[in-house]
Amino acid sequence: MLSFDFAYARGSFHLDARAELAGGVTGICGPSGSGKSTLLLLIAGLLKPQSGQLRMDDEVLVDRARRVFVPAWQRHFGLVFQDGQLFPHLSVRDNLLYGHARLPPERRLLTFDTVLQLLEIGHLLERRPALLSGGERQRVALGRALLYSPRLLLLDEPLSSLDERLKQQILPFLKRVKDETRIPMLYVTHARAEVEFLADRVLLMERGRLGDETARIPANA
Amino acid sequence: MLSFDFAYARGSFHLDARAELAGGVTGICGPSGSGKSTLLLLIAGLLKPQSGQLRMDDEVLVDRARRVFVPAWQRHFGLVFQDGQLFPHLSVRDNLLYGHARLPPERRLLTFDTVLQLLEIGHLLERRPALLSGGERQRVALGRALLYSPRLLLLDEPLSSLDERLKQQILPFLKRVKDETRIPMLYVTHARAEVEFLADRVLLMERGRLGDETARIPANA
Amino acid sequence: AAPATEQPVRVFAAASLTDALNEVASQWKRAGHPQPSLAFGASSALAKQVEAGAPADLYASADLKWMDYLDQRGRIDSATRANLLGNTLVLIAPAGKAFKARMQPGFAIAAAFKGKLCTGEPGVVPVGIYAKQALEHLRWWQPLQGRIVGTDDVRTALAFVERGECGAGIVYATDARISGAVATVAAFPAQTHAPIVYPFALTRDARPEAAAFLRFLRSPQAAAIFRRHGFTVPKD
Amino acid sequence: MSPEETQALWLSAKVALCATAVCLPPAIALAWWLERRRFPGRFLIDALVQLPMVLPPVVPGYLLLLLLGTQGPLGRWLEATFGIVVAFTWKGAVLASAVMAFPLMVQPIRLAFRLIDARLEHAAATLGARPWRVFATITLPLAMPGLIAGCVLCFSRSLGEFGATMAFVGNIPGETRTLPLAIYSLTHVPDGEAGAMRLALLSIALAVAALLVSHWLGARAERRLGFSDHRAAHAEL
Amino acid sequence: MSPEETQALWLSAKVALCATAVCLPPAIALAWWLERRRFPGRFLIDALVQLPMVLPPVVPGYLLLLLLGTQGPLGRWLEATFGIVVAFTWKGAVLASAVMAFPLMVQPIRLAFRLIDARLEHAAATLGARPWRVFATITLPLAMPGLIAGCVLCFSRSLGEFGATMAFVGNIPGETRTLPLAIYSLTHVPDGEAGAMRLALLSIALAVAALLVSHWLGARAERRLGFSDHRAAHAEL
Ligand SMILES: Nc1ncnc2c1ncn2[C@@H]1O[C@H](COP(=O)(O)OP(=O)(O)OP(=O)(O)O)[C@@H](O)[C@H]1O
Ligand SMILES: Nc1ncnc2c1ncn2[C@@H]1O[C@H](COP(=O)(O)OP(=O)(O)OP(=O)(O)O)[C@@H](O)[C@H]1O
Ligand code: MOO
Ligand SMILES: [Mg+2]
Ligand SMILES: [Mg+2]
Repeated sequence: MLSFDFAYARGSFHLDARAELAGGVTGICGPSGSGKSTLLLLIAGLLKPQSGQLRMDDEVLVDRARRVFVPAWQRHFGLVFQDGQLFPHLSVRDNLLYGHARLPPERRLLTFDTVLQLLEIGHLLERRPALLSGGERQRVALGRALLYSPRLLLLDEPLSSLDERLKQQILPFLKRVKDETRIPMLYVTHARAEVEFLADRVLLMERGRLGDETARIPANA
Repeated sequence: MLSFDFAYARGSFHLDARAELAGGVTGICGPSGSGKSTLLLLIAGLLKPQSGQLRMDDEVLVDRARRVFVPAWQRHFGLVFQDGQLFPHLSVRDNLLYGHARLPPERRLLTFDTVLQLLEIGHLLERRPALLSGGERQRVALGRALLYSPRLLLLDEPLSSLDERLKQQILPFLKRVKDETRIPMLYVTHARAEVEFLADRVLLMERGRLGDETARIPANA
Repeated sequence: AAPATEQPVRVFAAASLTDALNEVASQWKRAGHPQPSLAFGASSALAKQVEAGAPADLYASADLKWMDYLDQRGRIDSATRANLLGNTLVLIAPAGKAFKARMQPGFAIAAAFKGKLCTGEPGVVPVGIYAKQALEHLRWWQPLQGRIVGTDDVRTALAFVERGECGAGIVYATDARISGAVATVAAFPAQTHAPIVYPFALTRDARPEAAAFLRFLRSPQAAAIFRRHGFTVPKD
Repeated sequence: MSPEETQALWLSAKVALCATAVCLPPAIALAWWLERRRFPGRFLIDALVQLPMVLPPVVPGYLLLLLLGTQGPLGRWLEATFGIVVAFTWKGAVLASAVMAFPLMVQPIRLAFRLIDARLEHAAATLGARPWRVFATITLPLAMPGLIAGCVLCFSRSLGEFGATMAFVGNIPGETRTLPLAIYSLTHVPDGEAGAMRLALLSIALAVAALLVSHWLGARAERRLGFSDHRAAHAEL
Repeated sequence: MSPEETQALWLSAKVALCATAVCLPPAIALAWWLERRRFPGRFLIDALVQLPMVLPPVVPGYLLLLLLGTQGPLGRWLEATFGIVVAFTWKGAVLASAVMAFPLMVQPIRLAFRLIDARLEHAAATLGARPWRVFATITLPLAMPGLIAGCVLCFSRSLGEFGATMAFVGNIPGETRTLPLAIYSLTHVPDGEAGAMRLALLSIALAVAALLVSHWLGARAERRLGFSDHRAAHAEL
C-alpha cells in the first residue's frame, strides 16, 4: 500500500521517516511538535521532502533522485487539517462539495446525506465557516475530506474539539467507512482511546523520527 | 465574584445565561455548538449581550439597561482562544510578553521563566507562530494569557491538541496557578478528566442555556 | 533701505517663446545681469497664475485675449503693454510629403493631402483660433470637416505631423522652423486671419529691474534673436 | 446639457469602462505572476509596469504614437492584420487610459494575492483541484476586494486621464474628446470657467456612479467572503 | 548632467518624497476611518477622496491656485498665521502632488485594513491593549504591505505629476520645475527630444531606486509578518 522513506528539514527540525503500511487504519501518536502534522503534509504533497521516495501501491509519487514529484491535486489523498482550513468564502455546503462534486459518480464512496447525518452538520449547510463553532468547523473539515472519497485519508487530530457524545458517534462511523470503503487512513491523535478503537497499528513519532510499529491491535479491539 | 445574567442572539442561535460564580475553577461542558465559546467572548467583552448585566465583584462591567459596557481592554480578563489567535507578525517571545510587559511588576503573578518552563516553550521564543505545531501554538496562547496575570482567566479548550504527557504536566501547573494566585477561571473543555482534576464546579451548557451547577467537586479531587 | 544687489527678473511667458526667450536671457546674463527666471506654460494658465499673485515681473502672452484678461483685472501695468512680436501662420506637411497648395479660396485642399490636418483646437487654443479664421476665410473649413485634429498646444500638433500621423498641419512659422521633420507648404496670407501678436507687459507688482529687461527685449539685439527664430518684430 | 457635453460624457464613460475592462485580465495575470512566482527579471517587469506612472503623461502618450500610430510598426501591423485603427479613434483613447491606469490596477490586486492565506490554496489542492481551479475558485474570489479596489482606481484614473490621450489621439470632438479634454479646452478660453465647472461636475457624477457600483459590489463580496461575518462573529465593541 | 538637469532631478526626488511623507499620516487615518467606522456621510468622504483623480489635473491645480494662492483665502491665512507661502514654491509642488496622489495611497491601505483578521485585534484587547495600542502594534504592522504599496503608488504618481503642478505653481526653474515640467519645456525647443529622453531616463532611474527601496522594505515586512513563513510552512509545490 503506502510506503515511504524520506527526509525533510526545516530550520532546526529534522524529519526522517520510513514505513511500509498495509491497508486499514494506522494510528500516529507522539508528543507535541514531534512532526506528525509535517509527516501528513509530506504525504499529501504539500511539502517536498529533501530526499527520498513515496509510493502508493505501484505508483511512485515522489522520488527526488529521479525528480519525480506528483503534485497534491493529482494524488487523490484526502487531508483533514489540524486547524480545518475551511474556505471562508464558501458556504458549508460548497465546502463539503468542493472535492465531491468533481468526482465521477462511480468514484463517490459516500453520499452527501450520510455524511451530513453522521456528522450532524445538516443544519449548517448555508452557514459561512466564520460563523461555526470550533467543533462544527472540525466536523465540516472531516466531512469535506470524506466526501472527496480519497484513496488515502490523512487525519490530523480530527476529533480533538468534539464532545464525548459526538466522538462516540463519529468513531464508529469512521470504522464503518474503513470497513466498507476500505479507504486506508493515517490517523494522528493524542487520544489513546481513539487509536485503540480504530487503528490496526500505531506508529510512534518522536523528534522527527517515526518509530517502528509499537503495537499491533486486533481489528476489533 | 463573577455574576452575569444576559441574553445574546446571533442568527438562529440564542444564548441565555445566568450564573453567580464563587472563585476557583468553574468547568463548562456541553455539546459542540452549544454556545460555550460564545459565552466566554461575552464575558471577555468581545461580544455585546443584547440585554442583561455582567458584574465582577462589585464592579458593573455590562448593564445594557444603563448603557454600561466596559470594553475588553479595561476588564483585565485573560482569554485563551479555541484557535490560539497568536499575533503572526510577532515572535513567540513578543506574543508571550504582549500583555505581561505592560503590567506594573507588582501585578505580575507569574514570572516569564516559570511559564516557559512549565509549558516547555523556551526553545520556541524566536520562532514565528506560523512555524509552530498545533500543540506548540496552543501552549503559547495559554502562556500569553497566563502572563497577563488576569483577574479572571477564560480558557477555551486550552489543552485539546496536547499529548497526555504535556496534559499531565500542565494540569497540575494550572492547579498551582489556581491555588497560589487565586485567579478564578472559567474552563471550557470536553475532557471529563480535566474538569474533575481542576474544577470546583461544573456548569453544563446546552443549546445556548447554561444549566444549573451539576456537580460540586471537592477542591482536591 | 538701499536696494540690494540686482534681483533676477521673473518672466512668465507663453510656451511658444521658450527657445527665443532662453537665448535673449543668456544675452542679458552676458551683459552682466543675473540670469532671469523664465517660467513657460500655456498663456491661459500663466494669466490665471499672474491673477493669483504669481511672482512674475513680466508676462508675455501668445494672444491678446489673456493680456486683456489681466488688464481688465488690473494685474498689469497697462502703460508698459506692447505687442512686441508677431508670428506667421503656416501650412506644413511631413518632411518628404510636402504638397503644393495655392493659398486662395477655391483651391481643392481636401484632395491636396491624405489623412488628417492637425492644429491647435479650433477656436480655442490660440493657434487654433487663427487656423479656423484662415480656413474659413479660404473656404477650406467645410471641405476639411471631420479631418481636423485639435490639440492642446502647437507642439502636439507639430508632433503629429512630424510623425506622419497627420498629412498636414497648421502651426506658427516659429514652430515649423524648430522641427527638421516637417516641410512648410506655404504661409497663410496675413489677411486670412487676425494678426498674430505677442503682447508683453510688466505686472502690477513688477520689480524695478524688470523695466530694464523689457527695454532690452525691445532692443535691436533682441530683435535680431527673435527674427532668427522666425518671429516678426513690428516697428512701433 | 448641450449635445457636446452629452457626447463628452458618454465618450468618457465608454472610454473609462473599456479601459478598465481591457486592463483587468492582464492585470490579474501579471499580479499573480509577480506575486506568486520568483523568476529572474521579476524586478524589471515590476519596474516596467510602474513606468507610465512616473513619467509625465505626454511621454507615454508620445511613445504610443510612435508605436501605434498609423505610421508606427505596431499600428501598421494591427491595421494590416486585424483592420484595427487606434490612432485618432476612441479606441486609442481607451489604450492611452489603459496604459496610464494599468499600474494602479496591478498594485491592489497584487496586495490582495499577497494577503491571501496560501494554506487555503493548498487545502483546495488536496481536494483534487488543479492549479487553475484553485485560482478560479479560491484565489480569485478571496482577492475580490483587491480586484474591486483596482477597478475603482483604474476607472477613476481613466476618467481623469488627459495628457497621454491628448498626445496620442488628439482632441477630436465626438471621437476622442473625453470630459478632461473638453474641460482643458475650456481653460484656454477666458470665460470658459462656467463651462469647465459644468463638465467637472459631470465627471464627478460619473465617478460617484462608478463608486456606488463598486460599493455595492464590495458589500456583496464582503458578504460572500465572510469578512463581515468575522466582524459580526466578534463584536461591535 | 547639466546643472539644470541635476536641479530638476533633486527637486523631483524632494517633491515626491515630501508628497509621500505628507500623504502617509492622513491616508492612514482616513483609511482606518473609512474602513472601520460606519457613519453617515461615509460614502461622501469616500467620493471626495477620489475626486482629484477623476478630474483632469489642471482642475485640481486651478482650485489649489484659487484657494492657496497668495490671494486665496487659505493662502492668506497660512501666510499670516504660520508665515508659510506655498504658492509658486516647491512646497506648493509638494501639495499639488500630494493632492493628486492621495487617493492612490488611501486605497491600498484601506484594502490592507479590510483584509486583516479583526480577531487578532480583539485578542490584543483581551490582553489589555487600549485601542491606540492595538492599532499601533497589531493593525498597522499587519497592514504594512498595504502601506508600502500605497507609498509606491503615491511616490510614482508624484514623480509623474505634471498638470496640477503646472497649473498651481507654474514652471519656475529651480523652484517648481520638476522633471516632468522640465520635459515639457524641452518639447518646446528644437532638438529637445534628446534632452527630454535624458530627463525621462532620470525619472525612471529615480522610480527604480524608489522601487528597490520598497522591495527591500516589503521583503523585510514579509519576513516580519511571516507571510513567507506561511509559504515556507506549506510547500514550494
Ligand atoms: N522553520 C522552523 N525551524 C525549526 N523548527 C520548525 C520550523 N518550522 C516548524 N518547526 C518545528 O517542526 C516541528 C514539527 O511540527 P509538526 O506540526 O509536524 O508537529 P506535530 O507533531 O504535528 O505537533 P502537534 O501535536 O503539536 O500538532 C515542531 O516542533 C515545529 O516547531
Ligand atoms: N450567524 C449565526 N446564525 C446562527 N447561528 C450561529 C451564527 N453564528 C454562530 N452561530 C452558532 O452559535 C453556536 C454557538 O457557537 P459556539 O462557538 O459558542 O459553540 P461552542 O459551544 O463553543 O462549540 P464547540 O464546542 O464546537 O466549540 C453554534 O451552534 C454556531 O453555529
Ligand atoms: O499658448 Mo501657446 O503659444 O498656443 O502654446
Ligand atoms: Mg500537528
Ligand atoms: Mg467553542
